[in-house]
Amino acid sequence: MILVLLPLSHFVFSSLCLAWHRGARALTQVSWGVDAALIGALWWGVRHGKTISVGLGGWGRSLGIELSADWVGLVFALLALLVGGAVSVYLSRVTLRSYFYVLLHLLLGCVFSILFAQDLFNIYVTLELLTLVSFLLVGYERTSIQIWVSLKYLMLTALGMGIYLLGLAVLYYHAGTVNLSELGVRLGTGAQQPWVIVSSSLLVTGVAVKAGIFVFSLWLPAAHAVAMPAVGALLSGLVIKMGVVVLMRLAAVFPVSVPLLVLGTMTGLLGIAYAVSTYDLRKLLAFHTLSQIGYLAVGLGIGTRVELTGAVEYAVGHGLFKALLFLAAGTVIASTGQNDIRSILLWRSRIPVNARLALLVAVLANLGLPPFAGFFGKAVLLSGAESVLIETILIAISIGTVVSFLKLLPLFWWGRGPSTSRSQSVSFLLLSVPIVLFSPLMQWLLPEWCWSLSFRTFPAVESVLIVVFGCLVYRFLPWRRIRMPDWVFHLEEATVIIISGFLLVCGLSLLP
Amino acid sequence: MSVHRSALAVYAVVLVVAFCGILLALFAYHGPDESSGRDYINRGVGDTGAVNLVSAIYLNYRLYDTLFEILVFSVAVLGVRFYLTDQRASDVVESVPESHVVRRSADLLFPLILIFAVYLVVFGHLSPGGGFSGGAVAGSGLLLCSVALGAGVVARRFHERVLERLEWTALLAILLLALLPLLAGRPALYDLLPRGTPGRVASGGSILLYNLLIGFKVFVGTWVIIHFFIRHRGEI
Amino acid sequence: MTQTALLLLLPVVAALTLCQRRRLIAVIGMGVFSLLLSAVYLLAAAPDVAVAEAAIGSALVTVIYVLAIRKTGRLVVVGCEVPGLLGREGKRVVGLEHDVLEGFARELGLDLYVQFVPRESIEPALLRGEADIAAGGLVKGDSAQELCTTPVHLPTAKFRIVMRKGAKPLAEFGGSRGYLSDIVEAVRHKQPLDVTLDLARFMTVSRQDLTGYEVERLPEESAYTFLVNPNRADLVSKLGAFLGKMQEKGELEAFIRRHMS
Amino acid sequence: MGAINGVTVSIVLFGIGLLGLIFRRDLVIKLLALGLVNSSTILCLVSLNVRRGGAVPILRGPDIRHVVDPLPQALVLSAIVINFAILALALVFVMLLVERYHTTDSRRIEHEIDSEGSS
Repeated sequence: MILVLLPLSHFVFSSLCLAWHRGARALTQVSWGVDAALIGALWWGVRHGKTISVGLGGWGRSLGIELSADWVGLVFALLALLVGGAVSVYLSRVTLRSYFYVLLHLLLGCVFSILFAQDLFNIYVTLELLTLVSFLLVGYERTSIQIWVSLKYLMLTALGMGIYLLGLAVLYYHAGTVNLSELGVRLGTGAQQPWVIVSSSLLVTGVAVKAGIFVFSLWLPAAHAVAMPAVGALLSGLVIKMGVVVLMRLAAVFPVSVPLLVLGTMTGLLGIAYAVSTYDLRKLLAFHTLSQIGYLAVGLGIGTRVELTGAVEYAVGHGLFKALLFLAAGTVIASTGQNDIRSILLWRSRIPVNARLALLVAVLANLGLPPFAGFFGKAVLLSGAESVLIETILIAISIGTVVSFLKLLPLFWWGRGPSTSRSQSVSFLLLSVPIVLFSPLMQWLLPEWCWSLSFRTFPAVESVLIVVFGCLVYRFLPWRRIRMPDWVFHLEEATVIIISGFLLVCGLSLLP
Repeated sequence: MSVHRSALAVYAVVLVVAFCGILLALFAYHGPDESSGRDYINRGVGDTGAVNLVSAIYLNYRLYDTLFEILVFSVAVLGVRFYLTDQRASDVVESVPESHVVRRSADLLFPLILIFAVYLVVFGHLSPGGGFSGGAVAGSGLLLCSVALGAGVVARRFHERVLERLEWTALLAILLLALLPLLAGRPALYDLLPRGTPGRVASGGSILLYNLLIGFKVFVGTWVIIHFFIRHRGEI
Repeated sequence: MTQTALLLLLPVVAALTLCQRRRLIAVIGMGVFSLLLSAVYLLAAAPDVAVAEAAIGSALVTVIYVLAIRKTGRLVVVGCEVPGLLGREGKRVVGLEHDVLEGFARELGLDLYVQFVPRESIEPALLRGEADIAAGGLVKGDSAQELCTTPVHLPTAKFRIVMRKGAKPLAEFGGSRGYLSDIVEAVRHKQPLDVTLDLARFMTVSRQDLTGYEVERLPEESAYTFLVNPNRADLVSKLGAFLGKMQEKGELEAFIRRHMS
Repeated sequence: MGAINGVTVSIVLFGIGLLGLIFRRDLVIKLLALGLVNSSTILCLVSLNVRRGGAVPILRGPDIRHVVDPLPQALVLSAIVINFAILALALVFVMLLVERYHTTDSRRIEHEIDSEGSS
């Protein structure tokens, strides 16, 4: 019952917002309360590692659509609750049309629906709705660049979804089902037939366009950077993670670990290379999202229980601090009127104290320092890496993260700033508190076995060493001279790259 | 630069050919013989009461997908309305009505189209058709009407605020109808109505009800989309 | 048999459609493609899909494409502002050349869209393909690059404004092309001047006080022309034919008299 | 079933659509190509389990042996509507872009936007 109510209540609220323009804000608050209650009930249902599932309309999984939830769904639902709440509080002083709230509710409804989806076609439909909603949100202010970027986003993701549907067709032709758990049963183990490889490559390619895997999601940096800060927070914190969740579901069934490992590595390193070479604050954050998605993809690619736990923890943590980063960056940009980090530094006395603190918390969490949110996920991911190569890759991405964020260091000076807005402080707090108190929160939410994994190792020293090493690299690397090509982001080239990405995935799946 | 371009072009062609080649090779390889979907064929009519198995799946077994699809359509309507209003504050420009013959034929044709649309909607569970097709047909019929009578006339008859209200009411009704079984202690999206005798109009449980609501909603939505495209242009 | 024939037809229609240069034809081709597709669905035992494809895929999609591309079908004109030829009155664009081009655009089934730019960026705009036609009192030989010019001209008289003492050389004002605002500024400050102007520009300048200047009407006539985007060379003959037709009907004289008297 | 069936034709159509998407720079034609790509996946799904002489999935008589699989057809109905929605919104955005840049050439728009961003 909860699994249906979570998405559908948001859709009901969105149509109510459409009906009652002036009450949109109040309705959003009510729906937040409803969500909190429902997620509480969900927590009660899935505690101790239980799974709840429901066949919609009373049909079984072979006839109808199945929804199911376990602790993964729970923690992501909590992420959605926090990010959605923070964004709506952040915007409470801004005059927005009710249209925005309609879209916000639709977005949250889609997110909840994807978390519980077990059916590949249902995932397709939901992803399409999510695409359209985020497309409209990116273009909300109607500046030319927003319109162009969101059009590009729509066209590339529509192509991706076409590829996904083709994969679904291949799959249905051979397996006769679109339900993931049935599919797992039918595929059995060690299925290396050609159709499995082709269909899984098609599905992964389609989802990767949405999920922020670098060679596929070439729309992402621009879209996240030019959208309103609140929208950027939603996209980077939530929407991208939904692609990752779907990738996780696919990786549980299909033999796609090698492609995910390679793609993850590429995404991580290229994302960092671009992040290091840009000076635009929001572009930096967007590229940085890409690199962290690479981190997650590597975790999904290894696919052991430890790695999956680590990936989920890191995805949730990253959702929290990336949303916070985007919101704080929005305040910084609004108060200084500058996009470029170098010009922001000139006007840094204008930045309110709360934004500075929020940025500091988010950046520390991003660097993976204890006790912030980023640390636990990274620690588990590192502890689960069994081969030296993968460990090296993960550490390299972490170091790159440090290097790309050191540009922001001069922002954190101690001094008085202008007065702060209360609603923004509340919204920053809503995200910062779970970031700081990540470990007790997870202890409370996760089943015991997951949690014991998280505490198996505690490489706090390691994470500090990474930061120190990153500072050294930043100091001595000629990173100012790094220029990355821009043409890959153009529409035609991006299309070509997506198709080549499919061939890459296909080829990599053939490897043992 | 041009070298880069032409190299890219050659690469793209090779790529697409390889892509198609892989898929074609895959499908040339012999697929499974057993036919899927036998479950639906064997028990579909008994389960849902609808003779048309496609609408049985569409509006009963997999109603959840259809809800999302309706939402996608609503989002499209919403987006078109949002981005095409207050671009240019032109109200509907009275286009010159067409000649007498055209107008007469539109007068004749529109009721026919409407009857066809209603047939598609009402008999959706018995024969091909359904809410979406019916609604789209009716909406396109209204376009024909506005070509003949002038967009202003039609726009006055279907007022914008009213349209908006009708649209969200239909959406809300569909969503609440889907959630209603929860009150009866059933799983959500469960079909509460009796199945009836398959083959009759009054059969198939709630499928007819959903078809009517969807048809209405799509009709209104289609007209809103077309209306805004016309208004943005200023004429037809 | 029918099915195979239809299936073979599909890629052909699709490829031809996507190769079209004109958008309207491509859109209609896509509508035809959708109809064929829906026939294929009907033969493939999928009547529901066939109905949906026919109603949505071919009817509705084609309708909104047509509505949208009529919107994007425009004749874009760039030009510098020359009152009487191509000027602004409030938000409206008025003038002789505007009226002529408006008629031309209507004949082509396009919307006229006029963009005012400084004189020096007219040619780059044409060369970049941002506009189809350039106007605003251009004369033959005006363009440095090889841009198409229309064969028929709009004839008017030519004037020369001179202030003798220490006249600046012609070139500083761009010769007969003249940067109109510079000349007006010069006249307002009574600076020495020696320029040859066409009628429209002369009318603008003569709104200033011309005492102290010598004005003489030159014997030869000046003729305005339109520059055409080299990629749209088809417009040259069309515009020529259109102007010829106007001249025949005597509309052109009426326009010139209305705007130039 | 020969080499020419719905599935193979749909894959060829997918390829044609991709080429259009890559090589045509007019945004309207790009959208047409995108529509072609999406229609071809629909054709692929519909023709998957169709054998010669398959019966329509509307059960009027007792003979249900040759009835084709109704599930892909039901899925495809959603996909058609989704494609329409995408197209309508994309066209609105193309119209807005044309209003600002007076061109539907994707490269030129991209160029303009890049130069706006850098200045």
